[in-house]
Amino acid sequence: MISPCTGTIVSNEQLSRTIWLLRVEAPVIAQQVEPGQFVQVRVTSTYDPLLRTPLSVHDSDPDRGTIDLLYQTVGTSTQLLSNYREQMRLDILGPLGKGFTLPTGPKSSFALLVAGGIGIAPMLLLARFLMANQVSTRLLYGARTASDMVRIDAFEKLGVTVACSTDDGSYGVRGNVVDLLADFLQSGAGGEIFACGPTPMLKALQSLARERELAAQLSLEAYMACGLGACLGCAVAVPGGGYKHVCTDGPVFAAWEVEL
Amino acid sequence: MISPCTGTIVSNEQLSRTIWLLRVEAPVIAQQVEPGQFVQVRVTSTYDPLLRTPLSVHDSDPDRGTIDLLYQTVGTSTQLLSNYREQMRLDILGPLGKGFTLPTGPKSSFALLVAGGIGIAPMLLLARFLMANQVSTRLLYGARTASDMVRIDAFEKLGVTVACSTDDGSYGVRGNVVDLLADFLQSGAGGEIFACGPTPMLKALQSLARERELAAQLSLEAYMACGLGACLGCAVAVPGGGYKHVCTDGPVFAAWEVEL
Amino acid sequence: MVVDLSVSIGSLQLKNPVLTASGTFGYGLEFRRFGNLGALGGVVVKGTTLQPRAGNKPQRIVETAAGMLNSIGLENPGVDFFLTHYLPQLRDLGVTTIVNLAGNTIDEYCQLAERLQQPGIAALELNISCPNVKAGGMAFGTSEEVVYQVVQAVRRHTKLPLIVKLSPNVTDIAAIARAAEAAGADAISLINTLLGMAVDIRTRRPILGNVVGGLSGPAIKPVALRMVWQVAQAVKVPIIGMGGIMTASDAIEFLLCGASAVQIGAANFVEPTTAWRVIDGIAEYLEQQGIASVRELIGSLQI
Amino acid sequence: MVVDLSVSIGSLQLKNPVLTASGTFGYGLEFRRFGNLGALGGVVVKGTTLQPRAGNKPQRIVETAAGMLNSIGLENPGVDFFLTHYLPQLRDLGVTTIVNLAGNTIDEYCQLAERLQQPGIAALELNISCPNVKAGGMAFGTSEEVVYQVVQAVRRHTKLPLIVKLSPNVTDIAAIARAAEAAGADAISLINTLLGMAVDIRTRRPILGNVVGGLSGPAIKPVALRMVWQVAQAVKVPIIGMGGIMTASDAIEFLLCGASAVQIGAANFVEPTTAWRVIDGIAEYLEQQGIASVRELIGSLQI
Ligand SMILES: Cc1cc2nc3c(=O)[nH]c(=O)nc-3n(C[C@H](O)[C@H](O)[C@H](O)COP(=O)(O)OP(=O)(O)OC[C@H]3O[C@@H](n4cnc5c(N)ncnc54)[C@H](O)[C@@H]3O)c2cc1C
Ligand SMILES: Cc1cc2nc3c(=O)[nH]c(=O)nc-3n(C[C@H](O)[C@H](O)[C@H](O)COP(=O)(O)OP(=O)(O)OC[C@H]3O[C@@H](n4cnc5c(N)ncnc54)[C@H](O)[C@@H]3O)c2cc1C
Ligand SMILES: Cc1cc2nc3c(=O)[nH]c(=O)nc-3n(C[C@H](O)[C@H](O)[C@H](O)COP(=O)(O)O)c2cc1C
Ligand SMILES: Cc1cc2nc3c(=O)[nH]c(=O)nc-3n(C[C@H](O)[C@H](O)[C@H](O)COP(=O)(O)O)c2cc1C
Ligand code: FES
Ligand code: FES
Repeated sequence: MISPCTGTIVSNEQLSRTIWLLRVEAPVIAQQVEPGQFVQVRVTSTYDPLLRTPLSVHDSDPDRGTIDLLYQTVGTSTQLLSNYREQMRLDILGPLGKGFTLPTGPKSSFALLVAGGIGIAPMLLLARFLMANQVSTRLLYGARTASDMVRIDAFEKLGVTVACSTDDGSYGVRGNVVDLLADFLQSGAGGEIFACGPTPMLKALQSLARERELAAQLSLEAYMACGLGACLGCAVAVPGGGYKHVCTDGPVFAAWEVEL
Repeated sequence: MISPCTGTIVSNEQLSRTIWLLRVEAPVIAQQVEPGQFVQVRVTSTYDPLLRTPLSVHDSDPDRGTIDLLYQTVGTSTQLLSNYREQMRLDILGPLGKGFTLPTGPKSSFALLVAGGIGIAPMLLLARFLMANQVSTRLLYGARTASDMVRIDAFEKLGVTVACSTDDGSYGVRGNVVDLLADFLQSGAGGEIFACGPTPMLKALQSLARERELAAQLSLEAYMACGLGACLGCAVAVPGGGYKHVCTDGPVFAAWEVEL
Repeated sequence: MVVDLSVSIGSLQLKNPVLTASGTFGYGLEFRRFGNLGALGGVVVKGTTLQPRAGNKPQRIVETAAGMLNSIGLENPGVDFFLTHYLPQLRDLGVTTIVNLAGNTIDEYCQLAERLQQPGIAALELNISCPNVKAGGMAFGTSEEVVYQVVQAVRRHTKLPLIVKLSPNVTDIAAIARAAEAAGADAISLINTLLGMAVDIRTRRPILGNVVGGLSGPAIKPVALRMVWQVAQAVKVPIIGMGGIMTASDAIEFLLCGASAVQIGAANFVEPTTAWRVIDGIAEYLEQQGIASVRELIGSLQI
Repeated sequence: MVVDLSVSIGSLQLKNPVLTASGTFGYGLEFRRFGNLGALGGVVVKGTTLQPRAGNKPQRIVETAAGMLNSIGLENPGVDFFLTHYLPQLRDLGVTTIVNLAGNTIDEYCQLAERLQQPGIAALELNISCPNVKAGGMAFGTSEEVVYQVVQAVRRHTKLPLIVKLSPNVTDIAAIARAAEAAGADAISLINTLLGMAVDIRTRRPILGNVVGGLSGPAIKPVALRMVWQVAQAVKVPIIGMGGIMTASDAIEFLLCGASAVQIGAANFVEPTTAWRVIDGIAEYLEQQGIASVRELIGSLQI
């Protein structure tokens, strides 16, 4: 049940130069959200920017009735969001979309979470669900540089094994996260892949998964207007022609379902 | 010298249901401003609302380098302004326009300040200048109801005699401020009139001044784009045809100069 | 005071003047969770074509100042799918359903109109103005003669109330409206989107896959109001106004300018309950102003 | 890296591609305190007529979403006053001065053009698009034939570079541009304002004294960009683009779409230093991208 709600902000904390962690009261969403789902946030009461901003649910606390959003300030909407302070009210619509499909069988009891940059956002709630289901979970997390890496402690606190890469080698191994994954798989390890990050990364990962015949779920981004399946703006090509819609068919797709 | 400046907000205080008092650091404006002049405030960094908001300078403290603005939340821009908090920065352009002409000769040593509603805004700085010039100053102040009347104490502190009227009689005499003025003049008193308020009030006052052959200066409002004399948007009709421009020829005009 | 919100668009009676605009409300069903669809004046469904259409290549949407560009390219599952999958549901929900149709040829429009002569369809809206389909759209809506031809042809193939939706990308909107009226339109709806473009200075490419797209949202409201007002002076048939309506106040502005009803477009994306809020807001305004019927507002602007 | 910002508009050499738009920068002098007017690519002064004009009755300005409507009605002191009072000051300040002229008849345009053949005037901009003056404006700019006639006539009366400024309120902007080019225009500037309207639901009256007005500001940028791009495909003469430019990024978008220079309009009201900031911002972009000359950007959009 998607509901529009106006929640009170509990905190809005700057974690790095561009990354912020927002906690907001949204009891219904906190109860219902599944890993990989997103919300549409309205960051202003005026008409510029006009559209809502899609943000993954980073974490949720059904008991306290709060959700966490992790966002990067890249443009007007996310900048405006970073101006919100405790006690202010925020208009949120969600939970939206089809999230990650959690592994059920025993053969999938290894999960490889692969996150590039702000692609880390949906991974924490996913990790929380996986760990609760006794799935052994490993996070491979790549970013540009050490100071861009956030929330590693939150994953470790859940008992997730974390391995990192940075483009400049300032934290973890030097290189990108798909190479990190390839190296890891080299050692004979396996598991189902759950990935989120920039499209070039997801594309590389898609090939790798195909090559190694591994199941992979990709969380995609697209420009969205409605987030409700009504505008048909968020098209992603599918093999053989035609399009699916990121907001309702996704944002999470099986790697073979989409053409990036 | 008009300058665009970005000042830090010292305080932004709600005085009544719709009236706020904003104090902002703007040393150059504080030094230069004359009573009746205004500033153009940019209330958002986005494009909605697009234009700046014209606000009279309510008071200034050249020593501390601050100016005060007194504003009423009537629409989007003024609502947004009321969201500003201490320490936030505000983009201000000013001082702009031609303010009140202060009386010089001895015969004008009585000043009658007539304010309707938020027309009280420019009167405090005017009163400050008049009192500093030993002009005996009386404020006639009308509003809808008692709770809409603000800043009376600030005038009294300057030594100004204050008389009030409200539409509902909840403070001062019942009636409008032009009637209050007429009653006062009835008693044989005189003086130069300095007025600011809604156009119907200024119109009534214009007739009264003509009738009684009293000098009157009116501070007008108009929709403005630039505030700089460039867009020609802020036209006010003049007797005999044609227009003057409120932002540069005014906002203060002699009563006989304009057709309301 | 109980106010009367009902209006008529030719023979079509609407319980209130607030419809949702084609392409911005899906098939209504996507918004079922936000309110009672049957309480709306009507739902204009996504532009429907004879054959299914995949639509344009992404990126299809970009935000602009107080607006958005779209180049969806009429993605839709085709008329047959609509009739079998969506129409029955809409009928069951008691929705006043108006079908927006788009064709590449006059013949396609006529075929569509015939197929859509179905119980549960309250009216047709002829989309002769979609700017995104190179072969059709633009050309139909920008020439008086072609508008006359297509409307006249479709008129012969349907008994349903026929609403003709105009493109704003023309020199003389009143002349186009008159052509549609002369050809037998029961009502005129306007405006469709303004043709626009956006550019990414980093990639030095157009942002939309289709290069150009249609501008909608509050940014275009002044243009839309002006055109509704001009058309209201030019034709006698009822007008359905749209373009940037976000609030009841916006909707009332269109009614004052001469629209008998309005459509809510991009606002549905920003606030999915907008249509219901606008209905409530109009009722409130009428009460406050002591006006008994919304029909008294229509075209009552004092010049 | 020192980047080259100079561009040419026909025979007119500009030190950079940033001009200020007519009616939004007064006579430049109002903005002297915000920067060196001589450092701008040029200043296009307020629309000038043969006789002084008082302009339209107030209210002349209203804000809209990310835009504004104006119905100034070409208030100006007339060409003689301009020549005696403003031109000498502009000349002394070393301003590249372009005069925007508006007439009610072809003959008036020609007389104006002759009077403006003066030292210190760098070029003429023919305003055939002002939507506010019933007798002139609109009609000239919306018909290919009339555009051809007026441009051809004025062409015979001036040796100055002749820029023709187009109205966006037309079906086919490219056709109008071609007509202006064929008639001898040295350059095309666009867009003037979109015709719009605003309504007050409390008074139930139009907000503008003139009922309709011209829409400008960021709201119209997508339409302006699209039209500049279309005209760039259609003509060989240089194009000066405008409509909603607020930042250097906006200006670069117009250059990429095919404009050789840009004009800053409503942005001057919001931030009076905009024109200078845009010049600096373009230089910065060129440096960052390692592009030696701004001329390399012109029309370089990759489709
Ligand atoms: C389902 C979904 C979940 C998302 N989850 C998160 C999240 O948890 N945290 C987070 O920081 N971001 C997330 N995003 C991306 C986020 O929505 C955009 O960064 C944001 O909308 C940018 O808005 P802006 O106005 O700040 O930037 P803009 O000024 O609009 O754009 C700045 C830059 O971001 C790019 N961009 C803007 N919108 C999108 C978009 N919808 N998809 C891809 N690129 C875009 C632009 O191309 C541009 O380069 C998600 C997007 C989707 C579709
Ligand atoms: C020289 C000058 C000095 C001013 N000084 C003050 C002041 O000290 N304190 C104060 O509270 N207000 C002052 N005003 C009025 C103030 O500028 C407007 O109230 C404000 O711009 C409204 O903006 P908004 O977006 O909040 O309201 P909007 O949504 O724009 O309008 C709300 C209502 O206010 C009216 N309004 C809006 N702008 C103006 C305007 N420029 N002139 C007249 N009516 C308008 C509208 O018609 C509408 O009824 C002054 C105006 C001028 C021209
Ligand atoms: C994403 C999107 C899709 C649209 N699809 C259609 C369509 O299929 N048929 C049509 O006639 N109009 C279509 N329109 C135009 C709208 O129905 C409406 O005319 C326009 O958006 C202006 O109204 P607005 O500003 O309220 O959105 C579409 C608009 C948008 C934003
Ligand atoms: C207040 C105002 C006055 C204008 N006056 C003129 C004019 O006299 N002549 C003219 O050709 N254009 C005039 N214009 C149009 C602008 O020059 C410009 O074409 C238009 O505003 C679009 O650019 P912008 O969106 O950057 O403002 C005027 C615009 C405004 C806002
Ligand atoms: S965002 Fe509207 S359909 Fe996906
Ligand atoms: S507000 Fe622009 S001239 Fe007065």
